[in-house]
Amino acid sequence: MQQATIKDLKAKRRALWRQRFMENWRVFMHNPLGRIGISLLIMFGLMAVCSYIPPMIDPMYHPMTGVDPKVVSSVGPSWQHWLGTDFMGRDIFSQLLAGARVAFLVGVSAAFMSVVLGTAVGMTAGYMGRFTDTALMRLADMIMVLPTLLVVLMLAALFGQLSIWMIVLMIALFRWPGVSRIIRAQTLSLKQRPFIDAARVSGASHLRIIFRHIMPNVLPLAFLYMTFRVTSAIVIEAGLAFLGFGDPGTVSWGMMLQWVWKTGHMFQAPYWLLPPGICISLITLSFYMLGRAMDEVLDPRLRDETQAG
Amino acid sequence: MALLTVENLGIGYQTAKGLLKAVDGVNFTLEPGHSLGLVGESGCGKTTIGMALMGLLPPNGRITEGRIILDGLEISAMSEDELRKVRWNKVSMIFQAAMNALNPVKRISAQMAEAIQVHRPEVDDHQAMERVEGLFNLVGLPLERLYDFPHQYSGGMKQRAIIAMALALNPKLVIADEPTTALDVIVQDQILKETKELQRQFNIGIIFISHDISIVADVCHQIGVMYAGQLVESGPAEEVFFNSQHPYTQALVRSFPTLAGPKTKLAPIPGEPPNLTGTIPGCRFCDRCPKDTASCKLDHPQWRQVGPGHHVLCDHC
Amino acid sequence: MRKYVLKRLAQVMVILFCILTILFVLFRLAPGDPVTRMVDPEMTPEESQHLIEQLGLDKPIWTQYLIYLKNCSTGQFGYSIHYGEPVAKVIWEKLPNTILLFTTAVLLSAMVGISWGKIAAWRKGKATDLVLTIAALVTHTLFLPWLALLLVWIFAYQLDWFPITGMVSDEVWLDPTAGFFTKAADVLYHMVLPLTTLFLIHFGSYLLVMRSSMLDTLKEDYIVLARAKGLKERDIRNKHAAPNAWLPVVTSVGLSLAFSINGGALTETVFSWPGIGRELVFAVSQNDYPLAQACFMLISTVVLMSNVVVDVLYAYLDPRIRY
Amino acid sequence: MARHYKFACFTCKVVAAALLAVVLFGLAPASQAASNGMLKVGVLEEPKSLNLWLASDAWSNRVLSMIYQPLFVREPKDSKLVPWLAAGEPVYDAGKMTYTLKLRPAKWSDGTDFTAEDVVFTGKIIKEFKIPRQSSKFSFIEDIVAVDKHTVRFELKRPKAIFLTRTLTTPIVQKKQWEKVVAEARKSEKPLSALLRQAVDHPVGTGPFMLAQWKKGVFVYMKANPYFFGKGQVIEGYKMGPYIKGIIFKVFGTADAAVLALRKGSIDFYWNSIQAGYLDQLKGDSDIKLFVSKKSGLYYLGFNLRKAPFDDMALRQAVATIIDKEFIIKRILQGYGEVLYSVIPPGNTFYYNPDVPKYGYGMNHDQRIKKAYEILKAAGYSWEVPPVNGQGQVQKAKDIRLPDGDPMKEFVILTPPADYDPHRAMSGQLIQEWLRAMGMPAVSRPMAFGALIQKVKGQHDFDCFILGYGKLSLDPGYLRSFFHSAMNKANGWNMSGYESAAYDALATESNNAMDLNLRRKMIMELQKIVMTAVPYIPLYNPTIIEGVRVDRFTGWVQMLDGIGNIWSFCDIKPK
Amino acid sequence: MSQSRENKTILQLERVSRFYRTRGNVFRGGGRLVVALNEINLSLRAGEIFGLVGESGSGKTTCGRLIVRLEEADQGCITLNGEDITHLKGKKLRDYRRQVQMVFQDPYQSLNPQVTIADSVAEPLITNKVGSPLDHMERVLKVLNTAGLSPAEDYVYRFPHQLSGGQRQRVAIARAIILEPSLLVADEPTSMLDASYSAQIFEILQGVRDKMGATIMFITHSMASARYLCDRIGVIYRGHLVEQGPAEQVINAPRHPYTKALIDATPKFGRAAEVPTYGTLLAAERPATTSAGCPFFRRCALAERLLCAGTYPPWHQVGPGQVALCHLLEDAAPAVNSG
Repeated sequence: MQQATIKDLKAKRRALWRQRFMENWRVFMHNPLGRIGISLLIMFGLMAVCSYIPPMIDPMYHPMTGVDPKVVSSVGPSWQHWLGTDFMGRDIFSQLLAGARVAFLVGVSAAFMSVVLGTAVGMTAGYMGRFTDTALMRLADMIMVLPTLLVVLMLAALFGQLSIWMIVLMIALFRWPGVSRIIRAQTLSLKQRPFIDAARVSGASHLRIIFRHIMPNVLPLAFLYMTFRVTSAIVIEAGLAFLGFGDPGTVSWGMMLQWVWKTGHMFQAPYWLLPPGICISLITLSFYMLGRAMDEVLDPRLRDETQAG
Repeated sequence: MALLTVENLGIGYQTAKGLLKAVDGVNFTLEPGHSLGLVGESGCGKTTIGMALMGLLPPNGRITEGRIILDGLEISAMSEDELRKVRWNKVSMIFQAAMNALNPVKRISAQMAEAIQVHRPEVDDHQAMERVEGLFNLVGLPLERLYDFPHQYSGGMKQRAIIAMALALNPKLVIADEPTTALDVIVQDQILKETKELQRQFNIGIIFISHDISIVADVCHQIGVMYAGQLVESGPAEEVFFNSQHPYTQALVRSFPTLAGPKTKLAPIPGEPPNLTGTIPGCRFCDRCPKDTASCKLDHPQWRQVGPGHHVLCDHC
Repeated sequence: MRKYVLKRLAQVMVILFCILTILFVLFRLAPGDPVTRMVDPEMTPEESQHLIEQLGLDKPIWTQYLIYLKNCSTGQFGYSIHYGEPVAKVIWEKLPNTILLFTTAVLLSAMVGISWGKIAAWRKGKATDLVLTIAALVTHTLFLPWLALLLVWIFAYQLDWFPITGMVSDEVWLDPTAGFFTKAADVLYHMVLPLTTLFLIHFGSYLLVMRSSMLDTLKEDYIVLARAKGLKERDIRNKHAAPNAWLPVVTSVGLSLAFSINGGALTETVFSWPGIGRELVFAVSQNDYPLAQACFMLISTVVLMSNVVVDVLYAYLDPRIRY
Repeated sequence: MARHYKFACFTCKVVAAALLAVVLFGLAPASQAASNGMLKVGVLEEPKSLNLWLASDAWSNRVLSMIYQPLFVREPKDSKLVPWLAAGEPVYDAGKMTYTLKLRPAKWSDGTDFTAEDVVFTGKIIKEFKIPRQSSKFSFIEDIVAVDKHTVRFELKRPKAIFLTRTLTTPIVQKKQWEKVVAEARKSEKPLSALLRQAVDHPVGTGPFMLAQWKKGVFVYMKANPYFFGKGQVIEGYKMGPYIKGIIFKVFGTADAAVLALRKGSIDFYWNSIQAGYLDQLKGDSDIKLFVSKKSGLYYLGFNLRKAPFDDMALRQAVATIIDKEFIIKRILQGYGEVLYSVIPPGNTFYYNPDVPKYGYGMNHDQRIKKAYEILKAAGYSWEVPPVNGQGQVQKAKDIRLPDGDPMKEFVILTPPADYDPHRAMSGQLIQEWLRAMGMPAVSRPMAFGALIQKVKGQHDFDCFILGYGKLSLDPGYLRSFFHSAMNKANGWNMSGYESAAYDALATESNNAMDLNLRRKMIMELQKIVMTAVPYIPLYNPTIIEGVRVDRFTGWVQMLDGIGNIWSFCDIKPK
Repeated sequence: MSQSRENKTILQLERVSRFYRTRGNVFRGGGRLVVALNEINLSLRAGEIFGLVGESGSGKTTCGRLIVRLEEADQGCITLNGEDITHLKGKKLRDYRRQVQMVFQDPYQSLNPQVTIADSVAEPLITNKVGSPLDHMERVLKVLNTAGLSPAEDYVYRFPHQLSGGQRQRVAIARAIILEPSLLVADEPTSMLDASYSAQIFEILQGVRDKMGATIMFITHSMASARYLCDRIGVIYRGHLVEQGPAEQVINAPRHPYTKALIDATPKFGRAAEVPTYGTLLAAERPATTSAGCPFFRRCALAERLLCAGTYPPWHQVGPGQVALCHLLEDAAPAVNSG
């Protein structure tokens, strides 16, 4: 074949993927939820990036160790402290920024881990079937009935304060069964689909079928579930910190709420009570919206609605 | 007076890519007790017409032009409330996918009785059940299966139940939308025979929608061939088959294998139907037409009469 | 059916046994025992040792495990180290409170969520749908303890409509003239805020699940048939769409129960509602093994059993499903 | 199917309607009549048990101290011991080593007489069952004899200072109530655990109040005890009541709710130290009066003397110099606390030694660093970048090296987690920063309490830790426990591993000294020794801030550890 | 056409049976054994198109899946060119599959929606390690052209959902023939398509046979399609092969009552008068007496109770190359209403 044709085909291939992406992006952005979600996430992302700035300006803005030498108790917003200070004179705004960083760290890494684990388990169980399936799914059932927050809380209390990475790991370890159930169901239904038979007839090995045929079909779903897992990971971490079992060396929004609650400032310091709660709620909301908008991208049924019936 | 008159009917769907003209300028009439078969590929607008006759277009679809007059009532201008009274009472429908058209969590008899009681509030439960039993007998369903759930029926039984349901209120017109697509040959044959028999018995007008020309040919008095939203040829069944004029009809007839007659070479229709979004100048079939000329691409073809009651939308036949 | 139920129950037993064992191992692996944490300079090492022996914490791990299994199988779960009372007794005192709050909240939010989800799906794309969906999304993603604190701040503190925390007021319970209804009313009065919190958090998820399930159902052919039959829109919605749509919701209620319990524990903690969730948090922080284990087992059992119940219920409700 | 759905909908609607009705009904104001003349006390947690022998926690003590009474109590002014159930000072027979004690005529709350038998019984079961926290107070007692109905004689094996301060302050239980229980417990395989597991639903005591009703998780209602021995009598100048009908302990899960309840008037007294954050609001409220009281508390940084680097006294002294205790108090305690320089808090006026080495006293940050630098340099430490440069200016130090030239390995300051005690957790953070300024690789790590204790007390596997005692006994007997080499063992109280023969001898002697003044001298000396070697750096002692409403009751009695004491409850009167 | 080719048998099925066990039912207890195929004997000659006709559930799809080894036979053996392939495994199985390919019924489901047309079609090349990637593209384009998708360059980089049903089925055929197999199993390739597309598919299949010399097993429920496409026809009823013979013969002179019933039921397309009707099917099924009898007994209008219900019918040679499984062939009623 001539080089030109090959080049042409390569260009076509690229165009195909670009078109596919643009199409999805268009559907995604067409959804108001998707637009709101993305803009909120960009805002939180900026906050997380900006969290490195305050300690550089002045050590007194360090979210954990910095204190304003002139302030000895919680004061309201001022020019120097945009959101006021906490009970020992630390800047609430820089804590809020640092909280965004922790939320992303916890949310994304825990979700990623649990989704990878869940997808692997789900695909294995669904594809292998029989005993493997039963064993893995019973395990999933078992973990599924455990209320994650309480389990992690118990572990935190038993094994000493958990570091933030341990918390992330724990959340990941206890949040995979939901994903794996969905992925398993999807794998089972994919396994019945004739294109898998077609691949087998073409001589594809099991590995090839799993990675080449099943995985591309479950990955979007796994990705979708990741956004939902992000929200649950953030909420669990925040809940843990709120109950006082978080990583004490980390400033998370849940930790801020714990401080305002435990030091008894909730009735007198709305400038301290409101921001972390709003942030937790908004970041969960934005990931949730992202997920729902993505759901629409992934679900052709929803997409076709606007087209001829 | 004609049972049903469809005048210059146009139906559009609002889509993300603009208005999709699913049906464009369709005219036909149906006499009481007659049957009309609408044939065409999927997406040619035949189901849309069926839904429009029931006043059941999806939310993004609307009648853009023309009128539908059923038994002296203008369906196309009715409010939802008026339509509700007409539906099933005057015009009922046999659905394409019988397995999905029955509510899976309600008993068959209840679903049939419901159709009766909605329109005849004076009928009490007992009378309704009597009527349902009568219908079961009519379509040859065993009475002991009266209280089953849909999933306990076989495909043919479900289709029969749907037919029985369609006849529940003695409508003047029944729209049968691909009633046998998912069925086996033998069951399909039985259902078709029964449909024909019931039509004769109750003098019902039937609009029979199918992509399978061989089925329509067996059942209907008249045939309308649809292509890309337009009716391209219509007339008595025999005429349309043995004396088809439109190139599309000809191709369609030739592309079907039959048991009877000489074993001729099939002639596949090349290409794909056009995209209906936006305006299409000229004849819609010209891309696939063997007789296509330069003018076909530019000018809209005109309706011509080619035989008794036999019309065709083509400038070259 | 009976065979299926029995099989599921057997599975539940096996899972419970596993959880039981894992709990035991975890609590034994953890550093520090309940006696060590009694840091009272008046307590001498000899006394600690004596106490450890008396509590049976010095026995070989297998013996402890067997005793533990025996205690669990009798449903007694041994003695709480903190309260010095049988664990079963401690739990029975708190359980009704949790059941009252949690069940009411789940039922209420499921009811409202399902009926509003039905309406939202029915009016898809209209203002009603938009308002309901956004309300559901927002309340569903609110951070629970924060919402609870906020409600306390606004309704108990600023407006002073409701008590701040607790479950009953002593005034009522010490009043000899107060009858049953007065007392019940008092409890419900205290329940308003925690109930609102749980309700706000939960109804959104039910609404969203019901809405999408309903939207799926509305695409089915039998809905078109119902419409073709000339049924009133209201009847189509209530008699044809809703009964099919709420089936998957039933399952999702069962599956989300474990996650709801997290919220239950947080709510109980913030509102000082004397229930199992709060007790568990407390027992965990006190290293009170037997109590924490029992609370945990109880929660797991409840979740497992409600999943079985939901599955059986599903099979019972949906004529298509037969095991 | 639709039927099920309809039924479910219907059920839900009925439930909702019922709920709504009852809620509206419940909004009607509750009756206030029943609670007139009752003192309402807010507490954070409910008592864990009413079994005196199990209940060691502060919240149980608040209730039980109203019921079970000791022979002697501390009076409010100078915290001296005064006879309570005892009729007078004990009479000591040095030859036989016996103490003879007369008892007051008193009655138990069930109306039976309080007799010497009860005292004997209490002492004996403590000895027999080795009841935790109590048995050490009786281990040196040979026998307790009821001489007559109102006279009891303690026969000691050897002299022991804590006899007067601790043994005689043990609460006395009723023989009648406990006899059966004890007999049963004896029979069981594990007598102590059987005894501790005994549910005591109606404790019978001699105190001013008796239990009337306990609604778990909600409130504890105590009625005035009509048989209270002190009623109408004058003890230490206080005319005893109680003048109130009863006390209701209301359980609030969180401090903010309790403080709010105080402000709204639903409690009269919040029996817990109020955090500084609330004070601004409370100060502005004319119905509320705040009492700021000293406390017998000790919060300290402890070292592990068993291993490097803190086996070096110079290093410990340098650390003590660097730590700015004033800063901790100002910031973390927000001014409500006092700086500690000795292991005995100043509130314990009799034993407190104000004349111990005060490291870094009165210095500012730079001075502290310079001083610490001097100490360390003298001891042979070196730096990559020293904290003080050639010009004598303070700079950020880097990489301290031990006298043998090895770099100092990273060490961990263990603290309880922030939820347990934010003050200690944050102090750890501050200290970490200060030490890092000296180039020391310090890491502050909060750790769950159980794990922390296990590491520090059980395994001795740590570098430094911050712990504290909120309610340290006024008897300084703990000095021996904390630093005697005999206690340097797993689960022993000498967590630092401090060992000094001189100290051991003096501490033991002081604990056996029956002469108060002599003992005081020895205790002073002991403090000096400890503070020179600094195994512990005492940090701070918080003050107790308590709030009461002034609109219903007056007559609170303030003493060490606040106004929540038996004198207050016997003395307050309704307005 | 079959006469023009050598009459070598390429594929042989000998007494092949396949059972399914229904899943246990909580209400009724354990699973039942359902016979999908009952001792099928079949042989395909090289280069012919063999039509397997039957209703859904008759076992015709199972038969196809057994041949390509998507399922395993419970009994009997299948040979390809004399080699027993019933229990092949591993590399031998893969080698076997280079010779035997399948086209599936539903083109909407038989292409992976996440894989481009090029990759789908090239998959057999990749899995069998044939040629270089550059070579692959060339062959893909060529085979797509063969399957009637031209210009092929326009189709290779698309996803299945961007194609119409007919185009997808052509892609599926292209994938099946890219390895130039000697046997192609086409499982109702037109039943999911609009009737107007079938002719295209038939044309391609014929082309595959004519140009590549492949043998095709064409599975269908439509007698008309079989008549048009096939050299020989086998009629299968509930797992039993009941009649087999040259296509024209079976359709013009069916001998088994079931074959006749199928022909009765096929729409006659406006030419009803030209085709005889046989009326061999009962209106309602009769209750079964024993399980040993003729499989068609319950629906056969002609059946003799004693004979047909009691014994399994023998094969009868009823014409040149035509056999039928029926007791009543000697005295079969003559066709009624023959025109």
